[in-house]
Amino acid sequence: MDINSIIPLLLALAWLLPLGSFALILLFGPRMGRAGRYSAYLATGAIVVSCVLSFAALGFWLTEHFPHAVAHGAHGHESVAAVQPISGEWYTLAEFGRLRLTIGYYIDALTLAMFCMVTLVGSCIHVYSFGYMREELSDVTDPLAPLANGQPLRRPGRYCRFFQYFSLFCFSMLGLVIAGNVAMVFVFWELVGICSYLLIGFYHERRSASNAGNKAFIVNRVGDFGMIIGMMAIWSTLGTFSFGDYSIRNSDGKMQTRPGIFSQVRPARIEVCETDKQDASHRVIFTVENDHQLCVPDGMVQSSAQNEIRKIDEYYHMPNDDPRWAQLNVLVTTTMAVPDWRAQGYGYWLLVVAGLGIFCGCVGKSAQFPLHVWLPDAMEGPTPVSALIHAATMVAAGVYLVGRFFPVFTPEVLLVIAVVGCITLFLAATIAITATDIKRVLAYSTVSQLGFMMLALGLGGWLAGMLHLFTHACFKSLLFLCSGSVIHACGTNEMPEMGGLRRKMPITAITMLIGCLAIAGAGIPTLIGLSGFHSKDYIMAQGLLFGTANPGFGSIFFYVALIGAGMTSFYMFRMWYMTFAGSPRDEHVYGHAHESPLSMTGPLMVLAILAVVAAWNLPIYKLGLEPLLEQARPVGTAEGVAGGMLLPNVTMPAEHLAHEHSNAVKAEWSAFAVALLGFLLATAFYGLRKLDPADARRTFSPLYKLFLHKWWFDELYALLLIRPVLWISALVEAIDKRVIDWLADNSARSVAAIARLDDWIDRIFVDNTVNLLARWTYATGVSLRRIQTGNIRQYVMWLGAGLVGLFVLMSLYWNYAMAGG
Amino acid sequence: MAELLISISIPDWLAHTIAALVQCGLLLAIALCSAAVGIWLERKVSARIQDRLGPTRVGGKFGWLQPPADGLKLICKEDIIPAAADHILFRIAPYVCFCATFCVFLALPFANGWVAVELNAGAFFLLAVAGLEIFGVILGGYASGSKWSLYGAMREAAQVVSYEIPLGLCVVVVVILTGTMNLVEIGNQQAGWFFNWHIFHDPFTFVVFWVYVTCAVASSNRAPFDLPEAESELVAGFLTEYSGFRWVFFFMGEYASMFVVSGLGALLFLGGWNGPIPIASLLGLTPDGGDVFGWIGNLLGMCNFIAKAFAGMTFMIWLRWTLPRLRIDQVITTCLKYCVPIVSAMLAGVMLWSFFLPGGLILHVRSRYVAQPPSAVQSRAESSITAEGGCATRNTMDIR
Amino acid sequence: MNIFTEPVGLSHFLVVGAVLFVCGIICMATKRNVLGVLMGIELVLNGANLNFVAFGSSVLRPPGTDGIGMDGQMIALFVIVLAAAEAAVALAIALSYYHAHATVDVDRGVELRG
Amino acid sequence: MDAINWHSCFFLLFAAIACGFAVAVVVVGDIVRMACCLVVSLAAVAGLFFLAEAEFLGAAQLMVYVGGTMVLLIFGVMLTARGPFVSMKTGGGQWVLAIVIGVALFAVLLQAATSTSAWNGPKANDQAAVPAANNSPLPQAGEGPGVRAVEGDSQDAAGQLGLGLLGVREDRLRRQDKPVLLGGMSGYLLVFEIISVHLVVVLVGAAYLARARRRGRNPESRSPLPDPRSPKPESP
Repeated sequence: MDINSIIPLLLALAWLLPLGSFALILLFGPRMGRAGRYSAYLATGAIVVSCVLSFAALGFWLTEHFPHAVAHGAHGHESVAAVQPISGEWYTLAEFGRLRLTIGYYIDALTLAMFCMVTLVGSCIHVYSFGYMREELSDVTDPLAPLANGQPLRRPGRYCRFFQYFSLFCFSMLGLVIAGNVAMVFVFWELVGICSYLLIGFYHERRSASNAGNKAFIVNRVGDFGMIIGMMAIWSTLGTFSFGDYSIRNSDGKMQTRPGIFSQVRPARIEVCETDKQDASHRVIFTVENDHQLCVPDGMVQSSAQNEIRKIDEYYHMPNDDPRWAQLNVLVTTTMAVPDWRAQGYGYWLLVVAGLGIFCGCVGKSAQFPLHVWLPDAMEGPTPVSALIHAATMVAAGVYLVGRFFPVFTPEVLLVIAVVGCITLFLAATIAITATDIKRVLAYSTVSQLGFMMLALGLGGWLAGMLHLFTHACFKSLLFLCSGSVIHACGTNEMPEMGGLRRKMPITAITMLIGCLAIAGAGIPTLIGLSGFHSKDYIMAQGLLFGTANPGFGSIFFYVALIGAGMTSFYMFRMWYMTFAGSPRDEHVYGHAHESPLSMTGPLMVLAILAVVAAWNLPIYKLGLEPLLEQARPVGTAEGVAGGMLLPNVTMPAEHLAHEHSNAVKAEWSAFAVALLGFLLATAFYGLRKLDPADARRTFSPLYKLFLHKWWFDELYALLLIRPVLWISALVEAIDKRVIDWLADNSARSVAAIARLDDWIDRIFVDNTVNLLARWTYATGVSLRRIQTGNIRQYVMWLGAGLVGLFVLMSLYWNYAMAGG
Repeated sequence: MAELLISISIPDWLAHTIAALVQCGLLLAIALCSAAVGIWLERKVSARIQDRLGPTRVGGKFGWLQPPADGLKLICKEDIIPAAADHILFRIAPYVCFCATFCVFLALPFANGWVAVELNAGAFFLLAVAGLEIFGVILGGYASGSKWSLYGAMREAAQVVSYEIPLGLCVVVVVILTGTMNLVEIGNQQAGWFFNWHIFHDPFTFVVFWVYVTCAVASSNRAPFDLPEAESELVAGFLTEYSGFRWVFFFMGEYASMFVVSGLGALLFLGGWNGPIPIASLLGLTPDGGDVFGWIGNLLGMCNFIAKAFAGMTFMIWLRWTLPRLRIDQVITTCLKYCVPIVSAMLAGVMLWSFFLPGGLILHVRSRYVAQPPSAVQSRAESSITAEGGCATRNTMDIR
Repeated sequence: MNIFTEPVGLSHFLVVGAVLFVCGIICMATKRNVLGVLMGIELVLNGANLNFVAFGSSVLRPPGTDGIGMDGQMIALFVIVLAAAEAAVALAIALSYYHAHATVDVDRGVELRG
Repeated sequence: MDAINWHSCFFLLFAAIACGFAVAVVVVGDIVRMACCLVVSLAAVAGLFFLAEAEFLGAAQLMVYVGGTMVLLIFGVMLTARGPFVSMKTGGGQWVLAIVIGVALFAVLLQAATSTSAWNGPKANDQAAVPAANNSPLPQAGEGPGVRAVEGDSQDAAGQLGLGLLGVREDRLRRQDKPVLLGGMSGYLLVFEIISVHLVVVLVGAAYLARARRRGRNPESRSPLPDPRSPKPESP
């Protein structure tokens, strides 16, 4: 069988296996071994098998489309030809007129890469969780959740529940990746949201945890609202949710292929309408090559040109006129008119709105600037959760979705994305500098890295953003797991209490160091580096290129990214030093610190290796993430995006230009320089203690305060949103108490009165009637029982008598007519 | 005969009555004679077996007048009815017994067409009526108002009721073979040489024959199955209280029934009136050869049949004086645990056999009397034609 | 008409059947002995049987008229078989009744008296 | 013409016996005598069957009912063995009632039986069709074809019954002129099967009901102790 059928099959298996394990654990979890210890093996087995399947699918893909580098462009830069994705539908859930809800798949190199990444990292983290969640196997005393009497809470362990949620999450994430249409994406989008909610609130006895869970959920709702708007804009105008082209059986029963979202937004050829050369009165429609450039689809144009269409309608639907002709005329005229309308910019707004809506969802999911507040609090969950969901996969889903919808975004939207990403990365980085909770540092770094990705995408660096997504997944999950191992050892998150742990836990120290180097983008410029090095360089290069492409405001992005990169390396090493270097600050913590078991360190090492090599290419074949992703680049985006209708002078430059030598070298060196600078600063402050952080704080105390309080975002939101909401709810409550309750009480009283009356009637009349009947029945029975003598012979006599009676009756009333004779 | 009488201007109702009476007389004579000869045989054979002479004086050398003499003596005896007896039943019982046996003779063909009433369900009728005989025994046993008699009657009931089943099955085997229940047809189908007899039709029928013998002995409660009149246990079983003439009736009933079962056996298995060698048909003494010849042939056949019947009786007597008596539980065991299963198996076997090789054991083309299973209808068609020997063509048709 | 010379018809048989039937009913109604009741039942069944056979018989019909033919005998046959079955069950019941009440007097079995 | 119709004569004879002994069954008190009378009556009915040219049925009647009533009789002897001849007297009132009902029923039935004139017997000129029931069942030659058809019907009734039980209605076949309709003739195969199964079930049930129980300590006990072979042993 060909790969077009086998790859979906494999991926579907890989996708559904976690669901299976989820179901099994849900049903039999507690019965799996003592305290459900075997549920872990089940879940892990499932995800590992999915991992193997995903890689198998990747293998199949490579056998078919091996990413050969082909030269293109005048400047002789090499890149890889895009490959047509495998898209299709497995099952049609429902069909309401135009609305088709289907379970479909849209598989390209990106999907495959995501599958491999998610399942691989997931497997590592599953294994890691064996060790990390061990105490959940027995009863747990949770000091952070005190009872009313001040005693710490004792609760049974939730080992199997943890893995159950994990399996559910893996299923949802993979579904989100493989989804072939927006509706499906949305469903799994919400599912991962649920999982994240459940897992953040895993210790839901802790008030902070449950609050964090709610926060994450609510904030995401805000984003999802926007996303729904986007979806509706797309569906109501394009009439489909499906990404790729899909074929349906239409009324006359033969299969008919219809364009999906992408091929509607970026059609291969497009109709233009011009005046005929011969006589100007005629207008002729030509079909010209469009080369998949972004253009407003007909659906949007028509739906925004309603008024004109109505005019045409009225014009043709004269009375005493065959309506069918009229319809035909209307149709023709409309199609003739559409190119003009498009040229006049009809429906462009719709496209923008759609893009912004989708991006809004992404903002919520991957914690971008206005909605970034939930991610740090989400660190209340167990560390594996933070590693898997809030670093590697789920938060990356936003970026992934932006990458998917990249072809749909107009330059304006892209610019917005870039701005948001830019703000986010800076903001998060600044906060991360001052944070002392090890996990929060990592959380903010995550936010800022996501910002990097968004920035890259926004600047047209599709490959850069995606590549960073993958590399980041590797090293950030590595970092989180390391921090988890540290927390496991020390029993605290506060870095100031740690220190000098490298002697106690060498493996963790080394792996975490590798992680820090990777995220800081360490490497030898122009030659080779850790995974973060490559991806970040691409982003920088893209930023630089954008700056040159759009003189003026353009270069802001580059510089902010540069600063962000510097800060990244600074706070990363700050964290490492505070944790592992120097002398122990808290003897007690240091005392019972210890190296984690192999089940935790093993994944660390694996991920460390990944963090190093993730972005490398195989030497001979030039095979690696980058060419692979290059295959998946959306059609028509290779040459960049330019000339939006609203911001005509903004151009998103083509990405391959960024790899031009001059540009790339400049970017690399500058990035390397700032990273080095950050590293040195961190060493000076925390490694060698040449400088004292304290007086630095004193000097920049306002800034420090600002950063420490996370720019007072929570307070701001509290002031702007939560207070009013509380106030309104209080008002509502008052109304409820005063008015509605009063009404309810009175109505209840009246009802009670009626009921009493009813009861009286019941007792006096109804009951007596019934009793009377009963008495009658009883009397009849008593009188009839005499007949029932239990004497067979009497019965026989009755029988005979009845027979006679029957005969007599028949002879009186029966005639042949009744017998039909 | 009725016609004969009418022809000499006797009112026909009288004629018919006379004819009926004469025929009844004939049958009665046969029944009684068979009983008498049976008694004589019994005495002589038992004597020989016990190395005695038996009756020698009465009526010449072989004491062949002994049975009438006995009868005379018994008639002269006083007729005693116990006080505790139920008089009416006590009186009725012997007659019931004898009448049943006598009725059997109604349907028993002695030669081709020489039968009082030729019934289509002849075999069935025979079984049914023979069953009635026990009724008399039970009545007698009960009405005597004595324990011994009651015991005897009960044993009789148990024994006969249970032996009806294998007996019936044996008959069914033959009926399946021939496709008819008309005894005359059954007899005719075995015409020809002795290997046309049903006993030699196939191994199964051979076994069935011996089962039949067992059941026949048992159902005419002869030793070794003579539990009802086990003189050594119950004084004389249901006969205890009987004496004189009534006793004679019982006795004759018993011997007549011996004759009947032997005759039935002969009819069903041993070719009836057809001798081992078809002398009659070889000599052309067949109905289509002319009435007289047919008559002579039938006479031969009748002798043949009676000879076979008496042979069977002799066999029974021999059995009686040779074998010890069984216990009642052994009797029932023999019936239910051996006879019934065996004969059932044989039934199946016969079906299969006559389905796969209809010709019988010797696969030669028989004369026109070949029964052709499995199509019962067709075989019935054949046999019905043979039954009337061509006269009064019967419109039968076969399904096809 | 002189019955000795006239051929009998259906009605004659039916009358005999009726007699048997009624006798059976009366027997059931009057006998206190379980077995008596059973005999009554046998009589009733025989009356019915007689009717079936008579209706099925071809001699009792004026020629040309077409009766129920073989069905009559068929049904009669079934009746006989079922009667045998009924007798078996009834006797078994009688036996257990005897075990329960140490008598076969049906008037003793009045547990179901109202 | 007043030739004696033997058929009618024998009919009268058998009918008289049947009815008389049926009445006797009602009247006689002793159970065993009742049984005898019943047997005679039934035998007479069998005779009537013979007259109605249902020989097989007659034979079956003899066999089954004689066997059945014999067993009845035995049971009677066994169960009423408190002293040889126990008879249970019935109250006079009951007798009166029963007889009144019986008579009424009889009247009604009589009316029904004699109501249809066509039932009163074949036309006189068809007497030849009625074969004399005394010892010559073979049809005399020279009878009308219809008669022979009747003969054919009656003569091998047993065979037709058997075929009918196997689902083939030969009598209908004979009447059926259109071969197309031969297929649709209803036989009794299914009924036959059902009845045989029913018989087996009934016999098993009877055996179960009548299985040997140990009588309780006091013979008057309404509920006897259960079968000692039953799985859970009772306290002795």
